[in-house]
Amino acid sequence: MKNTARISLVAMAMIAAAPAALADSDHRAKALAMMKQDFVTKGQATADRIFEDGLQTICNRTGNKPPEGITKQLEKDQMAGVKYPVDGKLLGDWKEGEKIAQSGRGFTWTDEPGLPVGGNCYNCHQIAPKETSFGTVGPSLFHFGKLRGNTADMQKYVYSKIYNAKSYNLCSEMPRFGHVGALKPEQIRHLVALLLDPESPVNK
Amino acid sequence: MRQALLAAAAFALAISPAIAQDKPAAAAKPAASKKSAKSAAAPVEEKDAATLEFEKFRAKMIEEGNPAELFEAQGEEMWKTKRGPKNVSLAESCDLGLGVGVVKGAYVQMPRYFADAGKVMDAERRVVWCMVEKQGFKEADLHAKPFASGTYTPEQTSIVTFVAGHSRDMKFAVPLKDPHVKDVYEIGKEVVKHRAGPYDFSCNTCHGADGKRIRMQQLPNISTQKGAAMAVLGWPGYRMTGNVMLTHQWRMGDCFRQQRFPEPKYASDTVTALLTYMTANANGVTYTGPGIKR
Amino acid sequence: MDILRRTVLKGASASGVLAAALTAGLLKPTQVLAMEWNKAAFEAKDTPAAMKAVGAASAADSKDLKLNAPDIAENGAVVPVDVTSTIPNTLSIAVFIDKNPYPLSAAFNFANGAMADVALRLKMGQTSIVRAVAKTSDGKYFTASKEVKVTAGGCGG
Amino acid sequence: MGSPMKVRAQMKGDFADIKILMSHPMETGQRKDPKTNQTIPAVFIQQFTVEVGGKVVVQSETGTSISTNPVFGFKVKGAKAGDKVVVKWQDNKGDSRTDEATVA
Repeated sequence: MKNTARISLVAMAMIAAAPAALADSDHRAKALAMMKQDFVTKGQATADRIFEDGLQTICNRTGNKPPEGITKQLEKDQMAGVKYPVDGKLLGDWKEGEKIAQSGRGFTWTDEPGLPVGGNCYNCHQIAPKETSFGTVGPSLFHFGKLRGNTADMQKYVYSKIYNAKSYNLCSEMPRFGHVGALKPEQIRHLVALLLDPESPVNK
Repeated sequence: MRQALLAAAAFALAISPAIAQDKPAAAAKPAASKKSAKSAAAPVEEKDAATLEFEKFRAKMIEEGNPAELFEAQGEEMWKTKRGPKNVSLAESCDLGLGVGVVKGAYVQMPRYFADAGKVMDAERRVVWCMVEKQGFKEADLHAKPFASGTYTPEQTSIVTFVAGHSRDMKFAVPLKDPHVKDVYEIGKEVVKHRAGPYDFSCNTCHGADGKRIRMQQLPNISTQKGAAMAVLGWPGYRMTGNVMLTHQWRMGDCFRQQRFPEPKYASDTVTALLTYMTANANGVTYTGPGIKR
Repeated sequence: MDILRRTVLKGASASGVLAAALTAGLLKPTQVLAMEWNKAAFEAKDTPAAMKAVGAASAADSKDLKLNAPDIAENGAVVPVDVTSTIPNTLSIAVFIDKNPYPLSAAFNFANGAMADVALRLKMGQTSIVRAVAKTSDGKYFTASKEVKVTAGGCGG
Repeated sequence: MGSPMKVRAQMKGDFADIKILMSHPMETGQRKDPKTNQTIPAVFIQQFTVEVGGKVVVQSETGTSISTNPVFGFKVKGAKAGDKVVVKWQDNKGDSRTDEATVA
C-alpha cells in the first residue's frame, strides 16, 4: 500500500493541475486534509490507506461517473493487469469456492495479518440457495451458470470480473480481489466453479 | 499501479485516451440473458421477516428495561459530583450548548459550534472537552482507552449516555443555520463519498442507497432523513454482544474498520464531521433515547 | 426456612404454609435470601432431570400458560421471554432451556398479589426449546414451550 | 456491595408494573478468558426478592443462564401509588445488593 499511496499522491497532484471544471470543491479538499490528519495506523490497517490510488481518485472526483471518452480505455488498462493461473485452468472446486465465499475476513485492523482473506461474497450477493443470510449490495448470483452456461468465455469473464471488477465497470462497487492480492488465482477459480460448475448448488 | 497512474494522468490532463493503446484489449463481456437476473433471485422478502422480528423484540426490550439505564444512572452521578484535579462538577461548569449545566435537549442539538473551543463538537467530544478543560482530567488519559470492553466502561461513555437520555422523545435539531456547522456538514458529506483502501470502499458503498443489506443486516441510506434516523437512533447503545455500553463515536470507528480503513483518532474532526452529516440529515426525527444493539 | 424453598421448587403440600408465612410477615427478606439455593435442580444437566429436581416430572401441557419468546433471537446472549399463567392459583413458574448445559434458568414464586406473570432475559447457547412450568396451589404442574432459533450473525453490528 | 439497581414501579390499572434492572456480570463459568485461556469462574445472582408495601411478593432463584445485567418484570395486584418497593439480590459469591423505589 505504501507504493500505492505515493503514486496516488502524484496522481492527485496531476489532477490538481487540471482545468477548473475538474478542480476539487472546497469541501472535498478540506475533507481530504482532515482525513489525512485524523487517521492512524492500527494493526495491518496502515494510515496511508486513506490515500486514493489513481483509479479511486478518478471515481471519487467524478462521483463514480467517469467521462465516457476515457472509461473504456481505463477499463482496458485494468483488464491488462489480470493474472491467470499458470496452468490456465479457470474452473476449480466449487466446494472450496463456497468456503471462500462465506468468509468475510481480511484486511481490517482486527484481522491477523497473513491469515487467508475471505471473498466476502455472501456479504453482498445471494449465491447458493442454502445460505439464506446474504446481502443485497450486489446482484443475486443464484443460477448464474445455469442461465449463462459454463463456456470458456464465461469462465474467463467471471474470473476476470472477480480478479478486477473495474475491468468491466471502472467505478464498480466491487473490490478488485485479485488486483489487491486478497485472493490468489487458485482461489478465484474455485469461486468461478461455485458460480459456473453445473454441479455447484448455485446451478441446481 | 502503473496503469492507474497513467489513467489518472490521462484523465487529469484531459488528453486523448489513445494513451496506453499498446495494452491488450479487454475481453468482451460475454452476452448473458438480460432477464435472468430477476427470475434467478430467490425471495428476499422472507428474510426481512427476521429483521422485523428483531426490531419488534428490541422495541419491547427498550420498553421493558434497557441496561443502558444503568449507565445513565452512573453518568448522572458523575455529572453531578465534584471530580477531577479541579474538583468541580460538570453540572456547574460544562456548557453543552444550552447554557452551563443544561442537559435537557442538549444531545439532539449536537453536533454544534462551541465558541469557547473554536470547534464544532459532537456530544461525546464535548463531554471529553469539559472533563479536560473544566475538571482538569488529562486528555491523553481520556483518549487512551476511549471505548468500553469487557467489564470496563469509560467514564465519558456513561456521562454521554446520561446526556443522551435527557433528550429522549425530543427531535433532532442540529443547528445547520450556523455557518460553522454547515461547513462541517458539507465536509462530512465529502468524507462519506471518499473511496479508498484495499477494497475501494467508501461509507456510501454500503450506506448510499436504499434497500441494501450486508448479509442480514439492513444498511440505512444515510443521505435520506429516514436512513440517517436509522443510523443515528439507538446510539449510544447497550450492545448485547459483550454487554457493553458503546457510543456513536465507537460506531463510526467500527464502520471504518469494516471499510478496511485505518483507525480514526478518538474525538477527531473527521468523526465529528460524519456525525454532523448523519445527525443533521435526521433533523426532525424524534430521538428515542439510548438504545439496545445486537 | 426450608419450607419456603421447598415450596418454591418442590413442595406439593407446603404452599398454604408459605402463603400464610408470607402474609403474616413471618419471613423477613433477609431470611429468604439466606435460604439454600436448589443446587440439584440448577446443576441438573438435562431438562427431565431438572424438572424432576423441582418436583415437576409430570407436567401437562396447558393453553393457559403462555410463553412469549422470539422465533429467532437476534442475539442468543439476550433472549427476552415472558411467561404468563392464567391457570387459577398459580403459585410458581420455572423456566428451562433444553439445550443449555444447565437447563433450569430461573424459578419464581408469587405471593401477596403478585400475578403469575414474569418477564426475563435468557442466555441461550444454541437453538433450543424454551419451556415454562407452572405450579398451582393444589400441587399440579403445567407446561408450555416454544422453540427459539439462535443464529450466527452477519459481520457487524 | 454490588452496583446499584434501577427499579421502576408504576400503577397500570389495578396492578403495579414493576421493572427491575440489575447490574451484574452473570458469569456462566463456561467462558474462557481469550488472553489467558483460563475458564472464568461462575459469578451469578442466585436469589432475589421483591417486596411491595413491606410484603414479599416475589421470591426467585436463578441460575447461570440469566442474561448479563438482568432485567425482570413483574405485576402486583393490590399495590397502590406510594407503596415502597424493595428489591434484594444475593449472588453465589455472597455479594448482595438492596435498592428501593416508590410505586408511581
